[in-house]
Amino acid sequence: MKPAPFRYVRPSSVDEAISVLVAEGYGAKPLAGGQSLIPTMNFRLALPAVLVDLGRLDELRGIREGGANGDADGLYIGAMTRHSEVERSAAVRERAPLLAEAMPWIAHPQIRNRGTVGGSLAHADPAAELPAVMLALDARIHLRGPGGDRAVQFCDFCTGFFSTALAPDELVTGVEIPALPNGTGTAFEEISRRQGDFALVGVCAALSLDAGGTCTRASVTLLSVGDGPVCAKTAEDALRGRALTPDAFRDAAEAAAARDIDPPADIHASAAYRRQLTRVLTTRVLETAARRAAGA
Amino acid sequence: MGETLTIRLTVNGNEYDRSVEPRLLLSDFLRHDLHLTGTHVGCEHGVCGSCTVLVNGESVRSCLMFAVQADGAEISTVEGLATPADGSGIPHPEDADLHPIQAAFRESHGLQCGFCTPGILMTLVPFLEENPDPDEEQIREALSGHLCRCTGYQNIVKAVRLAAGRMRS
Amino acid sequence: MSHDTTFAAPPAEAPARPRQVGASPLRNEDRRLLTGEALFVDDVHLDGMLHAAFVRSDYAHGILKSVDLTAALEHPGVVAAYAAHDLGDYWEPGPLLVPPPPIEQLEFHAATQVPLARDRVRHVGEPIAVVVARSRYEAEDAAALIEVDIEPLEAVSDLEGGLRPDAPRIHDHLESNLAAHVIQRKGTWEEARESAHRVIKRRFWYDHGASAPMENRGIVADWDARSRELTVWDTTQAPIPIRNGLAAMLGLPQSEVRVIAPFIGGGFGPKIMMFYPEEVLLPWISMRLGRPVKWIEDRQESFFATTQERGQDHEAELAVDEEGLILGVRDEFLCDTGAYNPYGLTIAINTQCTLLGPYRVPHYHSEFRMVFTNKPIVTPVRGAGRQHGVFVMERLLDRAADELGIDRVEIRRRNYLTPEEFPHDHEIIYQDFRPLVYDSGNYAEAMDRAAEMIDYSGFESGVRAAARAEGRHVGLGIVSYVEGTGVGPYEGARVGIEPGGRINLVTGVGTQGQGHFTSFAQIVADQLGVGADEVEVVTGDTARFGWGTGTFASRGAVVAGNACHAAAVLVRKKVLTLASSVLGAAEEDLDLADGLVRVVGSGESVSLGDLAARANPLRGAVTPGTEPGLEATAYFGPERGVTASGVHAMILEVDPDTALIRILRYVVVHDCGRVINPMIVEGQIHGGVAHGIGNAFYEELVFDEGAQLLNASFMDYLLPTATDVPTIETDHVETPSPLNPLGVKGVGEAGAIPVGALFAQALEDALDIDGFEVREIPLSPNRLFELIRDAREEG
Amino acid sequence: MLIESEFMFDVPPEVVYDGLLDPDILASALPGTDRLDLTGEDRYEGEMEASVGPVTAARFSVVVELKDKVRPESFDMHVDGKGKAGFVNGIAKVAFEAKNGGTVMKYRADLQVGGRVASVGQRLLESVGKMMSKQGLEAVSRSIDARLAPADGGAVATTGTGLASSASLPATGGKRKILLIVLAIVAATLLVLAL
Repeated sequence: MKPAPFRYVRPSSVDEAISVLVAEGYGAKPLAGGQSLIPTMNFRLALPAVLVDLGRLDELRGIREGGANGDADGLYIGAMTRHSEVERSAAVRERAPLLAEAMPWIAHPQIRNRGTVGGSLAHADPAAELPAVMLALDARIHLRGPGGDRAVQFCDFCTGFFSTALAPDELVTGVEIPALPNGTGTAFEEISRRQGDFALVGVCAALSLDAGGTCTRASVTLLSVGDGPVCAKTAEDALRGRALTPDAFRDAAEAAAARDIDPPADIHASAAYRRQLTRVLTTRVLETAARRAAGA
Repeated sequence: MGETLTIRLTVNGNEYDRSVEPRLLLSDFLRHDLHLTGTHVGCEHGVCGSCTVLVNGESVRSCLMFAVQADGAEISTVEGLATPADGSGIPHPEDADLHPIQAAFRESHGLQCGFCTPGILMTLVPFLEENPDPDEEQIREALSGHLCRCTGYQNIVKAVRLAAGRMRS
Repeated sequence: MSHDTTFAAPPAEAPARPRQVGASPLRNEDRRLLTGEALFVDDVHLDGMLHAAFVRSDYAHGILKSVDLTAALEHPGVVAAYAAHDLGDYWEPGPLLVPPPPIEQLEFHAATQVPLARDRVRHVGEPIAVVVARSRYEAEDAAALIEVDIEPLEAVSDLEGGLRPDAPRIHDHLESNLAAHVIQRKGTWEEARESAHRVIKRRFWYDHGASAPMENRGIVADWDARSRELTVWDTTQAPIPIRNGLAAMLGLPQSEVRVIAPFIGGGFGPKIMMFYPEEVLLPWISMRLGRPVKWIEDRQESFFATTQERGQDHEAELAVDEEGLILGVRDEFLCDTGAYNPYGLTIAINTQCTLLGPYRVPHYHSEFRMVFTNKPIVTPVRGAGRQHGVFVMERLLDRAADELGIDRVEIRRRNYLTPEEFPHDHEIIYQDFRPLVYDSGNYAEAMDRAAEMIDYSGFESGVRAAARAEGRHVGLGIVSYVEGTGVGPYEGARVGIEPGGRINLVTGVGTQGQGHFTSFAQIVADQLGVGADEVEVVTGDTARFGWGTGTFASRGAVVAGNACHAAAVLVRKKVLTLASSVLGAAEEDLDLADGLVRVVGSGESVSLGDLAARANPLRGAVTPGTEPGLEATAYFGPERGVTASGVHAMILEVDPDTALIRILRYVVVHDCGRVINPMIVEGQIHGGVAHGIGNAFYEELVFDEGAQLLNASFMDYLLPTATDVPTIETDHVETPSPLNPLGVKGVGEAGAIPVGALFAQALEDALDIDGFEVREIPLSPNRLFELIRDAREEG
Repeated sequence: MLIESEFMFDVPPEVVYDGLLDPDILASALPGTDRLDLTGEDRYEGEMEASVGPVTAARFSVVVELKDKVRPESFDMHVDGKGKAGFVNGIAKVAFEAKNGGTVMKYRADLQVGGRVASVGQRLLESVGKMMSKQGLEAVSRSIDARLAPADGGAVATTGTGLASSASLPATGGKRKILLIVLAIVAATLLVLAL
């Protein structure tokens, strides 16, 4: 279990990194935190010819209050920000509590000390927490390539199984999380075999209530039940415009489990078991989010 | 051997300049290039935690890092935990030279075969700095990134409590 | 130099006041382990050392048509590469380690593993070629260049299917895939069935798993032609048999082979297996190349290259009377032995014997068939088939209790053998070839204590009622087991006192983390009146001690421990004899304490160091008929194994909606005879229980129908972590074994044995769904979800 | 590993069946195919490379043979793919039934996946199968759309929805397109190797 040989390049700026990607073409792979890539290389299931180490791109690191487009209450997280930095950030706790709640579920502290936000989003593992969270929060992901910068809504970024809208010569530079409307409550929970394992199922919810207690905005996303993060649209429909009663949660959870997903089976969970966990977990997460919304 | 690169880094306070292949894992670099074999390798896919070391004060899996990535870093391994020996080679009868976590592991029988132990110790050093008074749940969560096949973890938890108490006072 | 060797019982027990045995001194080995100084095999670094990597079969079964090493040999850094045909006469199947015991009419067919596959591959991961290069990285690069052509054959993956007449045959020299067929009987089962009030019949599946020590296997071999010494560092639990075997294979005298098992990072059974192909090849390669060679198994390889333990399919019947007394048991089972069976019948016989448990079973019919499959080799893993038997018996008793309306603790109590019934002969043969005779025990007391600790009588109105009020489902489990431990043939030890007063203890048994450096030291310390930390223990180096077998079958403390004791008693005798003449006092008036021999009642004393110096004089003469030095070697060989036992109890919470579980309490009452070091014994139990929890709910080797293993990594083969294993509350019952002077019994495997049966009972108790029965282990949340769903749909 | 699927065609079985004997456009439908040659009667050999997520090592050679052909009812497709990261082999049984003037094609592949991809990648195997199947069908749909558009002068609705689903194709699809569909499914099963 030793990686195959590769060439190693350590650019000192994003533009330099991109020019390396352009020059090397297919076979060059950006190395962010490496916590998914390096084990795959150790198994010799990934054989990149060139690794472009983004570790010294300090310009991609850090958490900034305020979004890119003057959204003063938003949040911007640089791609090379480590999970542990996000986990400890007071700004994240205050402005994106859903993200803060999800962070401890990502693997173990030793992995979070190396893994990066941009790396996880670009990797797009369907069992990963961050893509589902970003989808629930309607985040915008910022990319840079030889043609310059562009931003993509997160729902358009994930295109399928380990697939994204990121071009081979582009890098994720950061992700922008808009402020949530007042009266919004969020919640995250997942079930895994052991602490830190890949989720069997995970659920993110963001519910907004009006003064009368009617749900005005519902965002329910799921992980580990499809090709990528799944937006539970019929579940959301079952919530919007309704008072958030136990019946509403049950209907939404049932919709999520029965209609929004086509879960894969593996040795740890059959499709039927994933549906059942989705049902139970969605109910729980919605209850928590609604309670928080009511208190918000 | 393919292309090599020169790296400079500090391990347990000592500076090293070495020429390495880019693909050399940090775990192998420490063990086989620097002969610091106290860091153990159990799975090479980031699950077992045996190879945990500190990179700039943070616990990381050294099997999930290339040595070239550690260029310029300060690394701590289990060999650096105890107070440097006085050269006599005679172990202190009361284990006074051991780090309080090491001593607590011995007193609590927190190790059996001892293979996973160095990695666990390296996780606990920053953990107890950040959480000087952890409860059992926090301790078990902190340990959950390590596999131990011998102890059933019970005496490791006991050792962490003992060490935490001593380090607080 | 060795003197005073004896195989007989040691001289009359010295009047040592137990000070160290029974206490828990801190472990002598810990400092080295905690500071990173301890030497493990992968820590060995030698100048000019080369590194080996293996090419292994991707196919479970196939014809090996060709192996082309050309590209690998041309790869930079590669020094050599070998396939089977390169080995010439050295290529030979491994030895049958455990031939079948003397059981009448048994059928046994041996097929042992080969160093490199020659014309057939029989399991995924079977080695086909080996590359030797300057680094492991380069060796793996080159291994990827070796072209292997395999024509796939249909694979045998299930036990029943493997025995069908049209099943693909794995070994051409055998007529079928039947490895063994064994029947053991006691009394007449048919009689029991005829007279029974009820006969309960069930089919059970019990699968075991990987040993998964944190340290993978590894070997460093170094042939020095000038000193004519082959040194082999090996992660083995049995260095001496490895030395003997290697010497024979390589045509060297045993004196030119030194095998060192340094610190071993856990073994749990498979590191006793021999000879692994890598063990055979590395020394041979070192001799051919004249350079040291290292191979360290990686984690992925370990799932194929290291032996494992797997499943048994039981069809069992229990005949009981109206009172729940056992009249007889019939059990018929299939046992997977993998592609080869170097370990013979060991696992299945353990199952057969352990099934009887702590119970009086007048009639027993047990029949098994071992089946070759295209899966990795099966050899014992912690428990070694015992858990399979315990599962069957405990499950049947649970059903009997249900059907007869008898409390589950009560039905066990009614059937326990009582202390007056020992020795109790079960009239069948055990794995050590000796009759299965229990030496001692007090099962009812262990049950009483466990029931009290878990508050069995108060559970319903207490914990359960409280949980129910909150809509939670909790259940209690409580089960018994008996475990044969400490089997022969023998171990030896040498104890010596140096002129400086240092005390040395050398044994050959090896260690895998069980604290031998401390518990053996305690045994010697008591005889010589010193502290355990003053006894330096060396183990696992054939240059230091050349006789012994190894650490397996929970035998270290029993067999090697008693050898240490015997040697220490002899040295004590020498000390007293010499001190008597030095101090001019009768031996009876002497006392050993604090490294001194004192004359009781007077202030006169002499130190052990002084005595050692006097015993090895530079001038004058050693009295004829005496020997120099204060040193003795002794051996201990038990007449037969000793019987440890215990009761485990747990309270478990289940969420029927998610099928997730939480262990709320776990209690173990254990009897391992006299306890040498309670701290170490408890640690062994904790680890065993964790291993058992893994077996019951987390760990499963998942093979598909083509015998491909689907979870050969720690991502998917789930060892329990700190958040999965509860705090374990322990207590001891001590019934010293009459079969050895220390009165000890083994403990290494105990914790792991009854956990599956316990889970099953606790789950049923917690869920209380009609028709919900657990007849299989391992479970998982997914499997539990299915069982709950099926029971509800049927109900 | 079992992969089962069912497809509806609007052309009769004979047309569907005959379409499968045309080898020349297969490669373009298979992602990552370097070459695919007809090397004997009903025998194709090729080299493929696939990547999924971080996995880039799934380069393999593949042999596909058609056997037991019963025109226009059924044939078996023997698949043998080998690579450094593992192998896949097995038999795909393909059967055609006339229904309402069209054809129901049933496809059942019993495949053995082995080696590293099986032992390390189990979590992703089924998803990969689904994804590749879906991608293959989408590629086929696009190809058919492109071919039929000029002739029919209008858009053609085709769907590709993955495993255990059906794809309905227009009557004038022609045999080449049908070949594409079937071989895309084979590709899907082979690309399971990609983990």
